[in-house]
Order: sequence, then structure tokens, then C-alpha cells
Amino acid sequence: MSTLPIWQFDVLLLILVVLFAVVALSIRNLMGAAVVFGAYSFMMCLIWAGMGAVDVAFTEAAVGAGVSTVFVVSTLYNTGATVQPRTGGLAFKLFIGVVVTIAGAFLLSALPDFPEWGASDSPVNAKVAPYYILNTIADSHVPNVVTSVLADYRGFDTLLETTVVFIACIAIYSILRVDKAKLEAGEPAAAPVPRYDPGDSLIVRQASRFMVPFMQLFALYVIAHGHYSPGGGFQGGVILGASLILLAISFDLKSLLRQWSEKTLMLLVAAGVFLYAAVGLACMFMGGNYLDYGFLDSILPGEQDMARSHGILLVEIGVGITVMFSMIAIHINLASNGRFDRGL
Amino acid sequence: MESIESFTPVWIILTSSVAALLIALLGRWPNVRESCIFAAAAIKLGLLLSLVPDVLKGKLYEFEVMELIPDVGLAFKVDALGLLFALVSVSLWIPTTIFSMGFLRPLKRHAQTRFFFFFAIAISSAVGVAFSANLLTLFIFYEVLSLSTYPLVTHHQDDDAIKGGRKYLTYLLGTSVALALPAMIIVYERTGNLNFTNGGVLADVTSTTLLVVLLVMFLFGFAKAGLMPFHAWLPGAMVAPAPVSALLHAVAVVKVGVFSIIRVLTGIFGVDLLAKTPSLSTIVCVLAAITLIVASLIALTQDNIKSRLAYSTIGQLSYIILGVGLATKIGIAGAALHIPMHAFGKITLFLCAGAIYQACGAKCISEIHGIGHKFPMTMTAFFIGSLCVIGLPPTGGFISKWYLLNGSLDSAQQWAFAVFLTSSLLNAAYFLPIVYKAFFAKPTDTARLEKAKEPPPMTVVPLFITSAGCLLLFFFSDKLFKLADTFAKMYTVQ
Amino acid sequence: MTEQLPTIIILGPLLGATLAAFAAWFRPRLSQPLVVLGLVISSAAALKLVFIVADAGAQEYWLGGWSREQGYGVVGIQITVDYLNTLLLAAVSGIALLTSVYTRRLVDTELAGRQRYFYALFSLLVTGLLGITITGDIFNLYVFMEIAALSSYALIAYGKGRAYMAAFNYLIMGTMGACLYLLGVGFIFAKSGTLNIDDVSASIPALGQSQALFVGFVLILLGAWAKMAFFPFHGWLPNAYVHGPTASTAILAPLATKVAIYAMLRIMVTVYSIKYINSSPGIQSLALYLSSLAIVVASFFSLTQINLKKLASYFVLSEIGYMVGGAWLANKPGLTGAMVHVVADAAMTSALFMAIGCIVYRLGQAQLDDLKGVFFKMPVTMAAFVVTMAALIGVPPTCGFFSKWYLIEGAAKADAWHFVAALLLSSLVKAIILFRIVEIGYNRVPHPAIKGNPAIPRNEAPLSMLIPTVAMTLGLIVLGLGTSTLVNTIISKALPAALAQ
Amino acid sequence: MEKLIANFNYVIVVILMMIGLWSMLAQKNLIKKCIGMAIFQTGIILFFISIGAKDNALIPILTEAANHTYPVSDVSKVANPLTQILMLTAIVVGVATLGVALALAQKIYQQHSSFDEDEILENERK
Amino acid sequence: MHFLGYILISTGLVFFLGTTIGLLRFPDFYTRMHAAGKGDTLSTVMILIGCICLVPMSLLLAIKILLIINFIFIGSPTATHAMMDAGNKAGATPWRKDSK
Repeated sequence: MSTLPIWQFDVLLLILVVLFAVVALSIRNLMGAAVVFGAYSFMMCLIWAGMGAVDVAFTEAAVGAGVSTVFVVSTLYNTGATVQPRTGGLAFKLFIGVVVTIAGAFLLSALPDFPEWGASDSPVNAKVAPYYILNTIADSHVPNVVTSVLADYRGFDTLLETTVVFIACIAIYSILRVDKAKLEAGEPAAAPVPRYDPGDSLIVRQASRFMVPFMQLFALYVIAHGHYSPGGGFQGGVILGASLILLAISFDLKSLLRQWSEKTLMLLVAAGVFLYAAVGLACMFMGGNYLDYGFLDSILPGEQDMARSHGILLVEIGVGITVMFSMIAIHINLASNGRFDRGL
Repeated sequence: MESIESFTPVWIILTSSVAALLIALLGRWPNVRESCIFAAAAIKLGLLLSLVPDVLKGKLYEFEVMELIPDVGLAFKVDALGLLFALVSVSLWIPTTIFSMGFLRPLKRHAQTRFFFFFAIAISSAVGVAFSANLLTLFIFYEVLSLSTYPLVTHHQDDDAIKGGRKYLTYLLGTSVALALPAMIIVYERTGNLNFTNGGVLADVTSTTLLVVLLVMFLFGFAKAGLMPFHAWLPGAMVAPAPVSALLHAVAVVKVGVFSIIRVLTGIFGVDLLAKTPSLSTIVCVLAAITLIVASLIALTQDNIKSRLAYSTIGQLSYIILGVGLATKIGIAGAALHIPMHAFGKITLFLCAGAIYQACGAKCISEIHGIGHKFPMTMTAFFIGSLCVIGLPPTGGFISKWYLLNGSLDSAQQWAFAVFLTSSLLNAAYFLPIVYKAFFAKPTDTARLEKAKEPPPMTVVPLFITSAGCLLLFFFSDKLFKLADTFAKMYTVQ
Repeated sequence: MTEQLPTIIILGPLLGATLAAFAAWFRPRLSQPLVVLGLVISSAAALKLVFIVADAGAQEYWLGGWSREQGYGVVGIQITVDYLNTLLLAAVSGIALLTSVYTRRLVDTELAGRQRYFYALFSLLVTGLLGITITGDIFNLYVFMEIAALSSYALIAYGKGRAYMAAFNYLIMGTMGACLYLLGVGFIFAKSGTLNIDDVSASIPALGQSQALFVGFVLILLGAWAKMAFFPFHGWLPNAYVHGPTASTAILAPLATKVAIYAMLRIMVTVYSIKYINSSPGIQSLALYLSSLAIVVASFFSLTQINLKKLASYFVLSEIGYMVGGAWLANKPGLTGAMVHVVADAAMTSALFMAIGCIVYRLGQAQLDDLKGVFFKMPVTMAAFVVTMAALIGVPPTCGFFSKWYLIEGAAKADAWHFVAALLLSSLVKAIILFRIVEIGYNRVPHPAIKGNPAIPRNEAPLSMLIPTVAMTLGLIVLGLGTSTLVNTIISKALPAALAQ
Repeated sequence: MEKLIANFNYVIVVILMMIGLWSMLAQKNLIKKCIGMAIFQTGIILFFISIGAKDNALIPILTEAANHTYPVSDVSKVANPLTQILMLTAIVVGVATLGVALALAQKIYQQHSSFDEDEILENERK
Repeated sequence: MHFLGYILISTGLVFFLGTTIGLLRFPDFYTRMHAAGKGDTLSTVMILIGCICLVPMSLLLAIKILLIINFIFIGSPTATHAMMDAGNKAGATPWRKDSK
């Protein structure tokens, strides 16, 4: 095999990525930094797509380039701090630079010891992974190996990952949420008045109103079709969340909260995790190990393998619910500074 | 020698702890409180005496409660020395209690319940030390003793008391944690064994340097023995009320210190080892001798009675250590014998000091001129006590010093003989003047003598008991000597 | 049913948390009992497992039923309860249970109006900690690490005010640690091709002298050290624990750092081997010196503190030095000491912070000078406090003495005298502080029993806080007396065969 | 050098990690710290993805649409799914952490009306 | 068919070039946004149609791409509009010949 890197095009992208990273950190305008960071994530997901990691690329596009950029922007929006003042401490920065460089050199010292880039016989590719590729259909009729590994072979990880989203949601809620009663009681003043509210513009409103249904349709397709194509609970959930966030941005939080009250949102966030965990429990009561969907065949249609497939669908739905609503809740908290009245 | 598996030692220790609990509960009714102290003491004494005959036959009572670390447990073993020490501390518990009642009640002292509570705890931990079968158990009770006597030392809770208490803990805890504990762990790590055994557990350790280091760490680690330069806590603890000083100096604390050192020298190092490697026994003897002489000299300069007594104590303790350091059978016997002798003598002196203070508030020797006529009984007791400490017949002190001198003669350290004699002279030099002044000197301020009166019986009775003890020990010393001798024989099997 | 126990340990708090999150919107008062229920189940399972492991050896559990496949190794995620972690599991779940009962009153007063998700986060934190302890998969360990971390950031941030900045620094440090750990996992994964701990440790010797593996080892160590606030990375901990609410520190201080130390032990002992460590002496002596330094520095800082909580958090730092040092002595007594001390210190720290919590609950603030007469105000609490401090000092027969015993013995065996000195020094410093507190709290006031002095009213902490505190304190002594039993039946077997002779 | 070119992406990973770490530690601005954190995480993700990459392999979806046939004859023609799902988890964890960090940053800004660490510490001292 | 595809894609690229230059060289906010909004949308759409031509026989793909085009066609101008609006509200003054 060639000693040259396999995706010559990617080398360009890789260099570009580093460039973007440097720019994102050196720009003084924080809003600009956020946007450049979004672009950086997008480059990243191109690279990953190039390496055949479509699901990861998809997720990164939705999460990294999409939602997290929105989070940063809305934070800046309602703090109103857009420009970073110059600070000194050059010596300190240099010192850290030296430390970091040493660390980097230390890491690079391991480089010759690595298997070559893209060698299909490297331990990672040869040891455990082939099992999934060879057995996924027989085990659970899921052609998308990533989905089957995600939700079945390593389903526990995914349960915990959903839990992480859940935690982030309630953590942010408990950090930021303030109720009106406290506001009078000497809380800091309300968020700065928005300099520009996109909701003013008729065009924006109409356009997003037109787009949102398609997005949601697509998201549902992504969740349901995750067995056969890139995507699954996370990506779908994020897109669903994003569609509602778009509504919230183009109209206002009030109208979103009219549809989904604070209580409903937070309950549904917990409900998704609970659904996932409960499916696992059901397997336990059926006599199997935790999350062993095969034992659900007596309550789900089909033989063991189909039962697995359906079990995967169930947990993906759970994941979707949690991710969607936690994304919305997190956005509302960040955008309205926990006041749930107005914001980006 | 065969050993008897028996729970009795634990009972003996527990009786006073139970007493402590009762004291805490019955604090509201002083008479009930103190009566249960006496009950406990009586039971303890009875149990102890019941052990004597077997022990004299050379038997051992053993009991292991539980294993704490591999091969080393919370274990008890009653041998002659332990029994001797336990007997002393318990039998002196009674007069001290009577005295404390007499001392504290009239002065309306606060927190008497706390006082008696910790007193009982101290006694049981002292007995625990006496009975421990290995170094770890000994160390545990040693620490419990240090902590339980802290509230007694700071009983007055004024600034002096706090300072004294701070010094007390810094010295005792500091040395034991920083020196004794690591030494012990090193011993365990090298030999895997901490039990007191006849030959000593370090017998097969070859490197002399390690032995020397360990020896020094142990000698200074058990700072309760008051070896210089770790003696300063003892004068510092003078702030405590008289009965507490009596406890510290005669009954529990300092004796626990020397006892631990005897245990280490005989049971961990082993007498043979000491005899074989002269450097070790020399170190012990030299350190002890220095302390002995210097302490006596300092005592000469003290005007405050209690601190003079304190320095005398420091010196007397070194007698015992020196006796063991001689590493001869007779010397060890003498050392063991000196524990009770000095205990009785010194407690008499302290109780007298307390009585004098209570009667006329005198703290210094210069204040007690001519006081002897005012209350002769007290001063007579003082006289007897000082005789006992100096080591003159007809008091018990004579016996133990006699054996110590013999021991020094047939040991490698002949010069110790001279040391003993000199310091005895010094003892005489700093005790007899007090008696002389008390009886024959012209009173300095008659005003105090006017209003002074013989202290209440509660404080005088104990004086009788203890001073009588000093005399009796002279006439009936053979029993005690048997115990000491059994111990010495057991540990000097050549 | 017993074969399902390992997963029940995790599920108890996890489901408890979700249910609490539901209940928070309907019956807010109900969320604490739900969490307690989950923890009761979990700790019961953990306790049962201790006995099972003691007789039957390690228990393996395959999530999703995916176990070893011929020629591929483990394809699923494995969780294991073995000699190394069973005690810690029991300790963590038990302490969490007591704390969850204990914190009720504190939460009602300190966090009034904001406590909606406190118990959900609390329970999730415990889930993460238990997961780190129980998992048999290095990547799964990372996920659990993040679960624990995220919930602890939120718990700290409950403190408001300066707590936010403290939590932010904690977050940056914690994320850095987690990322370094993940990168290390990547290095190991790249060489061994598997994530299962047993498979990795089986495949490491075959790889021989591999730089990538070494780098991965170092990265994981650094990650764990950052997580446990080991010496160079310790900056975040005191602020976080001081400014965080007492209710949160009561659960964080005892458990979070200990579990990180366990993770380090697991990587050192199981994944890599003691042989591997002994073959890289440079890093070993470095770690030893660092831990001595950590102990000394923390002790000196603790001498200068006037705030009780800050004092306690510096104690936590010095104790971390004990355990890391003990682990890196890499001989039998040293490792035994470290393993005993992980459990013992979890209990001691828990008792300490519970007692401090009681004091704070009554006195409102925890400056040393405010403690005048506290011994008369709250005697039971202070008795517990003194016993706990005695355990920290290492006074027999509390558990602190025995773990310290093993540590010093190990250090003597390895001739690491600087470590011995550091241990003794920190004991002395703790003793000094204890008696300083006793003087302030007991002697600096006119004794009420003396006639004419003002009586000090008894103002003991509420029972719901007092009972857990006292229980934990008694536990210290029980643990101390039971040490040799635990060592003989469980911990000595956890040591690799190379050392067990 | 050969190795260096062949493992070019490891070099990039190390560089990204250095950048991220540096800005987490040295940057004074909280938002920049958060961004640096995210960069660090994406660097690690890149590392995992590239150790799992295979030379001219197809995406791990075994349908005819992706020119696959089942049963898979040659495993080396299918990209490694394991590293991918690991990194899915990592991404989600990353965004969760970022969210919490931003929430804290907002609260801090409310108190000190600044994202600059030094100023904040100044305010907290007094 | 392929030929058509190449033509479209290359034209798209040319327009992209123009967009970029305009974005960099135009004097003020509005004109720059104008360049970005117009050129960007057009060129992207062209490239995508070119892609359809390159893979003629798959109807599903074509439909998908058409959907994408549809969204870009709506989304991109809307975004441009929003930014212009924001700029206007923020008080960015348009460029005139006389203003230098």
C-alpha cells in the first residue's frame, strides 16, 4: 500500500482545519470566533465523511457545526460581550506554550509506533471490529453496522450517553433557571435588550415556517430509517430540536413555550432516558441480561433477530426524545438566561 | 513456661472502663459516683491478686482479642512485671481518689465528673499497657493514655493550663508518632513480629547501625519516660491539680513510659542482645546517667515544691532505665522493683505538697518554713516519702536501690555504681532541706501560719496509707522481689 | 437473580434519578425518598456482592448478553465485580445512601427554592461513580467519568456566587483530565485493538516495549491525576469544595476523588501490570516524590486556613497524596495500604464533612473563631468530629491507623523514607489542628459548669443529620477493627499474583 | 519521515490537541476556553476516526445502495464501525460539556459583567 | 450529459470565484452581502444540477438533490436578508459615490 496519505485531498482539509482552529482562537471578536468555530466543525465533518465515518460526520454537522454554534452565539447574544479585551500575561502564555509543546513532542514520540494510516490489518481494524461487520445482519437485521453496534452491541454506552445529555439539560436548567419571584429579590438585571430580533422580519418568519415541517419530516425519517441509512436517534433528535430552535429564533420563545411548556419539555427529557432504561429492564424481566433485546421476542413481533431490530428502534426513539427536548430546553435556558421569557 | 488462656486480663482492664461509664452516668450524685470508683478499684485489686500465685509459678495468662494486622493482634499477656505494675497503679488509684475527693470537693472545683471519668480511663489504659502482649497493643494503650490525661492536665482551663496541656500533647504525641511508630513499623517490616519474646525479636538483625537507630528512636519515642532532652513536658504539666500530678508522676503516666522502655529493651531487643552488643547497653546507660545527674542538679535549684519533685521524678525514672540498661539479672530485678518503691514514695510527696497547698496555699519551699509544727502529720509523711525516694532504710526505696547497686557492680558498666551513689546524695541534698526547714527553720510570714490549719481528714488519710506503704514495702519486700525476680529470670535466660 | 446484581448496582441510582426528575414536577418532596430507595437497592446489591465475591471470586456480567466471541474477544460491554472494586462499591453506595438521608435538611435550608433537580443530580453523580468503579471497559469508564463530572459541576454550581467560577475551573480541569484519559485510551486501543480491560491486559505483554503504550499510560495517569486533584493539578479543589453548598460537598468530597484514585489503581494493577510499573522506575520515583510533595504542601496550607471547610478540603488533598504514593510504592504492603485507604478515607472524609455540615447548619458559617463553645452547643457532633479527626491523624483503633500502618510499612520496604516522613508530618499537622479546634471550641469560653459563668444552650443538629453522622463515625472504628479481616479475605487477593506471595 | 507522511493525521491530531490544551490553560477569556476545549475534543475524535480508517473502504452500511453485498466477503472493504460509535458518544459528551460550560459562563458574566478571568478574580478578591 | 454536468459545475465555480472577490473587494456591508447572497446561491445551485447530470440514471438521488436545491434556494436568501436587516438596524450606512 502507498506510504503516502490515502486521501490526498484530506491533507488539504486537515491543514485547513488547523488554520481555522488558530483563527477561531485568535480572533478578538467572540461572535466571529463562534462562527469560525462552526466552520471548523464543518471542515472536520467533511474529513470524517471522507474517512467513511458518515454517521459521525452527520452528527458533527448537526451538533458541532449546528447546535453548539447556536449555543455559543446565544450566550454571547444575551451577555452582549462580543469583543474580547486585550489582556497581558504574555509570560504565562509562553510558559503554557512551552509545556504544551513538550507534551506534543512526547505524543509525537509515539508516532513511529503506530500502525499506518488506513492499514486494514491494524489491531483496531482486525481484532474486534470485524465481528460486527460479519454478524450484524444475522444478529439483528440491521445493515447499518454503526446503528447496531451503537444500540445493541454497545447499547450500554448509548444509554449512558443519553444520560449525559439528560444530565447536561437538568444541570443547565438548575444553573440558569430563575423564577420571577426571585427576580424581584435582587437578581442581576434582565438580559440586555436585543439589538436585533429576527422575529421582526416577515420574510424570515415565513421562510422558517415553510422549512420547519420539512426538517421535522426529515428528522423522523432519519430516526426511523437509521437501520438502513446514516442517522439514528441522535441525529434525528438534534434535527428535530434544531427545527424548533429555528422557530424559536425566527418567532420568539413565547410562541415555542406556548406549544411546549417548560414542564412538558423537562418531563419528556427524562422520559426518553426512562424509556431506554425501561426497555433494558424489560429484557431483564424476560430473563435475559440487561439490554439483551433478544429476549423481547415474546412481546415484540418476529424472532430473536427481529426482536433485536425492534428493540433497537425503541431505544433509538428514546434517545431521539431525550436529545430533541434537551436541545430545546438547553437553548431556551441559554438564550433567555434562564428567564424563559424572551431571548435570541 | 506454660501459658493459661484466660479472659481475666481483659476483665481487669474493663472494670475501670465500666466504672468510667458509670461515673459519666451517675455524675449527678457525687457519693454514688465515687463509691462505684472504690467498688471498681476493689474488684480490680482482687482480680489482680488472684493472678499472683500462678504468675509467681512462672505461668503466663494470655488472651488475643482479635487480629489487627497479619500475625499481630490486640493481645494481652500477664507476666510478673506487668502484674507488678498493674498492682501498683491500681492500689494507688484508691488513695489518689480519696485525696481527690478531699481536694476537689471543698474547693468547689468544676467538672469533677469529667475529672473522675478520665481518671478511670487513664487507669484502665495504664493497666492495658501493663498487660499488652505486643508492641502494637502497648502503643494503642499508650496513645489512649496520652489523650485521656490531656483533659486532666488542662483541668483548670486557664491559659497556663492550656499552655501546659499543649506542651504535654506536643511532646507525648509528637515523639510517639514521629519516633516510636516508625521504629515499630520498621521492626515489623524487618521481622514480621512484634510480640514481646524472651530472646527479643531483633536477635537476628545484624546491622548494628539499624539497631542503634531503632534503640534511640524507641528511647526518645516513649517520651513519657522523661529521658532528656524530651523531659520538658513534665515540669510543664505542673499546672495540673495535685492529685493529677500524683497520677502523672507516680501511678500512671511516667511509669507507663519506663515500663514501655523496659518492655522494648527486654522483649524486642532482648537482654542477650544488649549484653552481646556493648554499644547498645552503653547508649542506654549513658543517656540514663546523664538525665539522672542533670535532673538531680536542676532539682536542687528549684524553689517551687512541685517542680522540684518533678525533676526528682525525671531522675528517678532514669534509675529504672539505667537498671535495665545494665542488662544483668539483678539489675533488671532492681529496676522492676524500683517502680513500686518510687511510686509509693513519690505519690506521698505529691499528696503532701497538695495538702500543704490546700491548707495554707503555699507553693514554694521558702513559704513553708516552720510549717511542721502547724501540722506535723503531713510533714512526717513528707519525711517518710523523701526517705523512700532517697533510698534510705527503713523504706522500700532502700531495697530497690540496693539491688540496682549490686546490678551495676556485676555488669559491664561499673561506673554506673558511682552514678547511683552520687545521685542518691543529690536526692538527699534536695529533699532533706525541705524537711529541715519545715520543722526547724524560723517561720517567714506568721500571718499565713495563723490562719493555716490541719487539712481535712479526706486529704490526710491517703497520706497515712501511702507513707505506711513506704514503710511496709521495706519489711515485706520479699513478695514484690519474687515478682521482680521471676520477671528478671524469665527474660535473662542465658 | 444474583447474577443480575452487578447491573442492579448501577440501575438503582439511575432509575432513581429519572423517577426523581419526574417527581420533581408533581411531588417535589417525593424526589428524595425515590433517590434513597434507589440507593437502598443499590447498596443492598453491593453488600450482597461483597459476600458473593468473598467466597466465589470475581463476578462478570455481560450487558446485552454480548460476551466473548471466539477469535474476537469481548464484543460487548462487560462489568465486573472483583476483589479490587467490591469493597469500594459497597462503600460508595453505602456512603451515598447515608448522605442522601443526611442532606435533606441542608438542601431545604441552603438551596431553598432551587432544589428541584438536586437529588436527581445527586443520584446521577452516584451512578457515575459506581459505574467508574464497576465497569470492565476502558471507554465505558470514560463515559461514566463524564456522567459523574457533569453532575458534580452542577452540584458545585448550586453554591451561587463564587461557586460559579469555582465550578467553571473545575469543569475546565475535569474536561482536560477526561480528554487526556480518552486520548490515552485511544493509544491503548490503537495498539491492542480492544477496549475490554481483561483483553487489553492480556494483549499488553505480547506488545513488548511499545512507546505508544507508554505514552497512553502516561496520558491516562495525567488524566486521572487531574480528576483526583493530585498535586500539580490540585488548584480547583479547595475553591470548589468551599464555595459549593455543604450538601454537595458532603457527597463530592468523600467519593469523587477516591473513585478517580480507584480508576488509577485499576489501570495500574489490572490493565498494565506491577511488572510494567517496576520496569519504568523513572515515573515511579517521580510519582512518589510528587505524592510526598502533595502531602507536605497540603499539610502546610491546611495549617494556615481559618475556614473549616477549606481546612477539610486540604485534608482531602493530603490524603490523595497518601493513596497515590501507596499505589506507586508498587509493593505488597504499599498497594494494600492504598486499597485499604481508599475505602477508609472515603469513610473518614464523609464523616468529617458530615460533622462540618452539622456545624455549618447550626452556626451558619465555619470560620474557626466562630467555634467558641461549640463543644457545649453540640456535644454529639463534636464528639463525632473529634473521633473522625483522630481517625485522620491515625490514632488506633480507628481505620486511619491501619491503612497508614500499611503505607509506612510499604514505604519502609521500598526505602522511600521521604514518603514516611511526609506521612508522619501530615499526621502531626492534623493533630495540631485538632487540638487547636479543641482549644477554641472547648477552652476558649468560661466553663459553664463553673458557678457564675453563663450557661451555653444546647443546640444540637437535627436527628436526620445527626444519626448518619454518628453512624459513619462508628463505622470508622468498626472498619478499623475489621481491617485485618478485609485484608485477609478480599484485598490480599486483589493483589496481582506476582506480589501475593 | 516516511512515517511522518504516512501518519500525517496523527501530526494534525497532536497539533490540534496542543492548540486546544494551550487555549484551555493560557487563554483568559472564558468563551475562548470553551472553544479551545471543543477543539481539543474534536482533535481526539479525529484521532479515533483515523485509527479506525481503512484504505479505500466503503461506508459501514451493508446495503446494495452502498454497493455492498451481504454476507460481507472482504471485511477490509468496510470502514470500521467501532471507532465511529465511540466517537458518536464523544461528540455528544462534548456538546453536553460545552453547554454546561456556557451556562456557567453566563452566570459568571452576570456577576462580573466580564468574561476575562483576571478581572473576575479581581472582583472576587474584593 | 456528463459534458453538460462539467459545464455547469465549472460555471458554478466561476461564479463562486466572483462571489469571493466581491465579498472581499466591495466597498460596504450591503454590497458585500449582495455579492454573497446572489452569487453563492446561484453557484451552489448550478454545481448541484451539474451533479445530477453526472449521475443521470438514479432518480432517487436526483430528487434528493432537487430538494436540497429547493432548501438552499429558500434558506440562503433568507439568511442574507436577515443579515442585511440586522446590519440596517445596527446602523451600517450604505456606500455612495461621493462618500470615500
